[in-house]
Amino acid sequence: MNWDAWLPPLVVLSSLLPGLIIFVLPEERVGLRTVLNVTGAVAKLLLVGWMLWGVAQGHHYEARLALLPDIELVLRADPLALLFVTLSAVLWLLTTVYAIGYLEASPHRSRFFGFFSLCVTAAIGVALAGNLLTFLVFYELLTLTTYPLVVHRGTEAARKAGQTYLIYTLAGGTLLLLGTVWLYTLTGTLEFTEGGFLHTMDAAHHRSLIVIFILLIVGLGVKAALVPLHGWLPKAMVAPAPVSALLHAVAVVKAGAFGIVRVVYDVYGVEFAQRLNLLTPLAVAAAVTIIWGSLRALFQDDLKKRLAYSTVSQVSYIALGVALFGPVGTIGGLVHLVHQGIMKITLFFCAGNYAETLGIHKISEMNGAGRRMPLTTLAFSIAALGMMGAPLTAGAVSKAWLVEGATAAHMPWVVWVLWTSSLLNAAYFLPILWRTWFRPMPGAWPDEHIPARRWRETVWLLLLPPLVTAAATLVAGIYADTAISPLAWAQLITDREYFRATP
Amino acid sequence: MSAAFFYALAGAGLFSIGLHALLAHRHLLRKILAINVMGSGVFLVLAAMATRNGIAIPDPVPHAMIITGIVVAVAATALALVLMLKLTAETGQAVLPGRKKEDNP
Amino acid sequence: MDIPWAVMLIVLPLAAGLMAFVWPRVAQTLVLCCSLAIALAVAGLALQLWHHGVFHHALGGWEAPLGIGLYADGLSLVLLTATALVGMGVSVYASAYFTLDDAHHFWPIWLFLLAALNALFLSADLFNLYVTLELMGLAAVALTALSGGRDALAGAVRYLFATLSGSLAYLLGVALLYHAFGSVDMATLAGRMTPVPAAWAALGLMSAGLLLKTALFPLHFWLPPAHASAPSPVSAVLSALVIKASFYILLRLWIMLFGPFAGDGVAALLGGMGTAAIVWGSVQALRQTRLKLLVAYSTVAQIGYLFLAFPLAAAAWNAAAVLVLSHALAKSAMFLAAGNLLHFGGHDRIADLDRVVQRLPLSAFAFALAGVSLMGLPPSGGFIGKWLLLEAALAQGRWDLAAVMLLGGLLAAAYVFKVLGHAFTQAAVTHEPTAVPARMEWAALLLACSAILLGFTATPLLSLLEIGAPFGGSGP
Amino acid sequence: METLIAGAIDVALALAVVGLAWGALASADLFKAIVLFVAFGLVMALVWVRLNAPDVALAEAAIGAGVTGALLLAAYAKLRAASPDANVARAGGMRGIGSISIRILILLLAAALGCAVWTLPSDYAGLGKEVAANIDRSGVSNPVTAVLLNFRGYDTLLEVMVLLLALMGTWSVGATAPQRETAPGPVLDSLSRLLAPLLILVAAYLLWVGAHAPGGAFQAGAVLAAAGVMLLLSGWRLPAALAALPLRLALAAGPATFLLLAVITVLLEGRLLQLPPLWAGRLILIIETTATISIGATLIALFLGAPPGKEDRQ
Repeated sequence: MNWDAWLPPLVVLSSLLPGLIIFVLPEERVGLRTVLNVTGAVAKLLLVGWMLWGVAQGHHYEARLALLPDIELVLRADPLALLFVTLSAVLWLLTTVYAIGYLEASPHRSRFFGFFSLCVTAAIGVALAGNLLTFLVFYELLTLTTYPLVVHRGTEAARKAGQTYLIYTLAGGTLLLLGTVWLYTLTGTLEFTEGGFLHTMDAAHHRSLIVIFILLIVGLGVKAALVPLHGWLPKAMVAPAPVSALLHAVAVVKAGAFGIVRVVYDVYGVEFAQRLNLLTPLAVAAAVTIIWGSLRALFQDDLKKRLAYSTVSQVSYIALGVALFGPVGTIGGLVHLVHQGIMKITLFFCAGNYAETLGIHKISEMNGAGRRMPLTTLAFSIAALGMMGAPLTAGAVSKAWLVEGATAAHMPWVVWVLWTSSLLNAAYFLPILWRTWFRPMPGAWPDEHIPARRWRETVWLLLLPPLVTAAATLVAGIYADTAISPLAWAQLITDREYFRATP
Repeated sequence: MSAAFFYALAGAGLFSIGLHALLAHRHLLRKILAINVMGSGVFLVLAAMATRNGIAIPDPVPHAMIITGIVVAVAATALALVLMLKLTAETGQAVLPGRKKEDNP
Repeated sequence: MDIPWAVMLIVLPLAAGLMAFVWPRVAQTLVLCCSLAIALAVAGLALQLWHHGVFHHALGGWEAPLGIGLYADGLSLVLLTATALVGMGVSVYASAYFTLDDAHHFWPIWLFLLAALNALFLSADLFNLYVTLELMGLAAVALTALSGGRDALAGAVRYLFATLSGSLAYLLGVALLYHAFGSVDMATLAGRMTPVPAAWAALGLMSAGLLLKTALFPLHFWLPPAHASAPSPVSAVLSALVIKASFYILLRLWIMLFGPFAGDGVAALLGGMGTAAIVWGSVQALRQTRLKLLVAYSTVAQIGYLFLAFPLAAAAWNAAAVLVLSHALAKSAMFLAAGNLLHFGGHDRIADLDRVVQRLPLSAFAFALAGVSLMGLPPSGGFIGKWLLLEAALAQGRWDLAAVMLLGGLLAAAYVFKVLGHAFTQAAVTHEPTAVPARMEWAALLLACSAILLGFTATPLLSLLEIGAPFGGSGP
Repeated sequence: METLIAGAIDVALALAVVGLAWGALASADLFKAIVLFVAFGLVMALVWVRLNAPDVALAEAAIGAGVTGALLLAAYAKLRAASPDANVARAGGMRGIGSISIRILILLLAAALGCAVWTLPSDYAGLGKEVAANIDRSGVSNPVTAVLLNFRGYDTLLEVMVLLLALMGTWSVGATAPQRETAPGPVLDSLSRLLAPLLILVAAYLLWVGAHAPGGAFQAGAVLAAAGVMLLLSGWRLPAALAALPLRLALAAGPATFLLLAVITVLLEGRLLQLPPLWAGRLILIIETTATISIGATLIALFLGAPPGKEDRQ
């Protein structure tokens, strides 16, 4: 039997099956549920590792299932897909560990972890999708599986947030569907192909193709939280911390951004998109989002809200990089897909720790938190500095490449946008660091319910994940030019996109 | 012209009268009568045209259809009547309880 | 001689119904076996059609036009499949739902209803279709009234008048066709049709009658009260199968007899009514505060989709057929799930569903899955149907229709999540819950899952639909 | 001359039919409406005679006018018992614009129908010839019976099911206000004792004659039902011993026999209801006999409303 056809489905199943089993588990079977979660995550990680090795060797992993007479459900592991798959797999493992610690005593854990696994399944499917239809299927699945997580708390606020989330995402999905079907009626194929499959279309169709591009980008922009489609993201903060972490760093927003990458590179093809003058508007939209998100972040006192707006701003770096015509910018955008994920999830883990340990939700309450929770705060600081693009962090790498790309694409204004954004990032992160490290501790924390024991400032399940990701932030920054770094992988993808070079 | 057409027109008339009564009346027993009149109208059209070029032995197929139809009609009438009575026992009136306008046949 | 599966589909339920009437004690076992046998027979018929093409059976050995013909092609097969699957689900559900006394009344009528549906989907004779329509209609009305009570009776009476007048209009049309073209056999008529006034009148009368039975807006007035007040398993059948039967006849008539000369005007009219139905039905569903009424209005809306196929003609019949099947499965699942919530809580006020997700997870899950299919979200039969329909619309540049489909999907999402959103809330438990038998929960869930799985079986389904080219203008 | 008279009769009958229907549907008094409706049925029977449809005439007289009339009158009596204001709302439910527009629509409909009927080709292309050509293989010489029980026997099979189904429905809806037990006057009593056997004989004759002359199972069943109804009105009741299983057997016998025959034929001849010409006559007689009993029983049960022994439910 040919394993190459089986690997992609197995990667999807490795989180689907545990999820389905967990649903039927009674609430009190904590042990078995934990085992299922972790084995699923680890198994996925191993499979992904196998595929990474294989693809680097030039293996071709692809599975097809006829869905409609001449459209198939395609799962394919090309380099771009693996970039996202790897990110999701790694962060899923960490988030699972974190969530197990976080939801120690809260109700409905079976339901939570069930949908949690399905959500990751959907994200993996989005990553591995080999054509636009498959992408659409998993994209909608992602909407459906994240909804229960958003409303998990069951409060009125949660219900409202869930409604907003659905209104945005389902509307976006509808536009995506319209664009996809329209494209199909024009071309008769939806297969993702490096360099795109539309450049052969004759000029008569170009106008429709432009409209379709707008439909697709708007449909994807909702999840990628492009201004003004970002409204749902801050509201969704009512969800438990692990969910926010997943929503922001991996699953949802990244699915949107990743979709934009796919559409530009593998549907339209970057040259063709450039020929239709579609890239500059995209760049502008991304730039606006970057600035706007940072500005809004400045004025949030609620920690998670500030992080949310920071996400709005940071995710658009990816779209921006994609919109910069030329390999350098592309590399910057792609690598940021990974880097932003690592850094942002660190920040959310830490925010969760503050809330769970000391009951801190507002920035104004964070005075001296660094003394009480040094390790958490250390991780937080590293990630925050990374976001600002401080040297030796992953953030620095992606920003450097983006700036390079902007100059290479003769878009000087983009450079200014990037610098401004960095300044704004500093403006909303540095005060936090200052408070936590240098302000005196208050007499009592808002609601402390995890006592500190010697060096252990909180439950180790909560402590481990952020430390790991923070370390990863540094490693990805320092060893950026080694062969196994995300950067190297982004370069491999870019080579294929621009020069059709296959290893 | 032969009488056939004339009877057929009468049949069409019966159908229309019945339909009008069905829509106009609220009392269920009258609606039931109306349905039966509509039915007779259909049967009349069916049988009348079977004799339209005055053959001595007309086409028997419509006749068979009519007999089937008559039996179906009596079955439906019986069911309608018992439903009417039951509803009257519940509401005290042999009319459909008033609803929003678009629900009113 | 190969086994006449199609004949079994009619004879089995009739025989079982008579036995259930005479010996109520054995009724339940009888029904369960019978619905299983029906499913097997449909499978057998499918194989038969797959290998030998269309099925034709001259009843009594008299060929049409003198005799009556049974006929089965891909389209009939799809509807028979829907009947078999929903029939099994509802039989299992009902075996736990009814009190003993009600059950004794329910089983024979239910079996006759199944027989009527199968006979209808197999008939190639316009007058025979009238008889099956009446058999089906009376059975449906009787079942609607089964639970008694003011609302149920009123709904049943309203339904009875609607279905009877519809049948009579249809019959008058048949009479005109017979006297104009000398036959009631569809295939024979198809060869003789000419656009004489009688044909137009028949088109008007038969369409009007069948549209009334299908409850296409604005002729839907009777549906919500009847479907909402009937016992839940009955509501499921009414929404899933009974209204589809009249739609099926309409589709056949249109493709074989009237479409060729009626032209685009009528098709556009039907499309317009479909559009109105989608918008009106969805908005009404959104405004309801009672769960079963919401589901009933959702049926009004979903019927609209089927009629969007008429202006798109040949390109969209497949889509309509897929939608018929997927809606049958999803809607029956939804009504059964709603029935469970009703049974569990003793009320169906959406606003206080009392954390059903925790307390009745299977039913809530079934409701959600069915909802996914109704919204046309992937992966589900509803999605496949919507995709095909959308493809046809865009290929012909019918942006208006495409917009309606997408809007309808969003509205559907709105009313489905209106229910699910409340299902997650932490509202205090306001009542003493009654336990729901597992059979009832699983029946709903399995039907919902089949609606989802339909999304992966589109290719074989579509190739089955090709048998006998029901949409190629040929047919019975 | 004859044609002229005939024409006059036809015109008179047609007008009478329409007039009676109108009267029945418009009359202020409900009871009057029902009586007019029964009269309408009887005149329809005459029309059928004029249209050379004696079988239909019999069916109409026995079922259309007879049984339906009896059902309507019984229902009316119960209605009076249940709600004193049985005559409520004789006027239309919709008024003003609604009713006007309805009227206009109906007139348009009538006009359209008339036009459609009028323009039908006057040279007739029915199935009369086919029937005539095959009748000697049908086992009976009365063409209508041949169509009902052989050429289109499947329709009839489903039709008897419809009748039984109506009874199932009636029973499932449950007993309504019990029949008021009026002690039968001596006249009715003796009359019924006299008539009942006679009617049964008539039924038997109709059944037998159906093979070659107007008549048949449905007409016979209806007459049988008339006899039963008459006995019921004169206070006779089904013995409790027969009320349950035996009654249900009697009700199901006809449909069951028909169905059984259908199955046997499909097994032996390969086609559902394919009656071998040699046996057709006898088989049809068997079907019709059992059907007559069941139809009679069903109609009586429908008249009663509730299953025997359960009149005093609720």
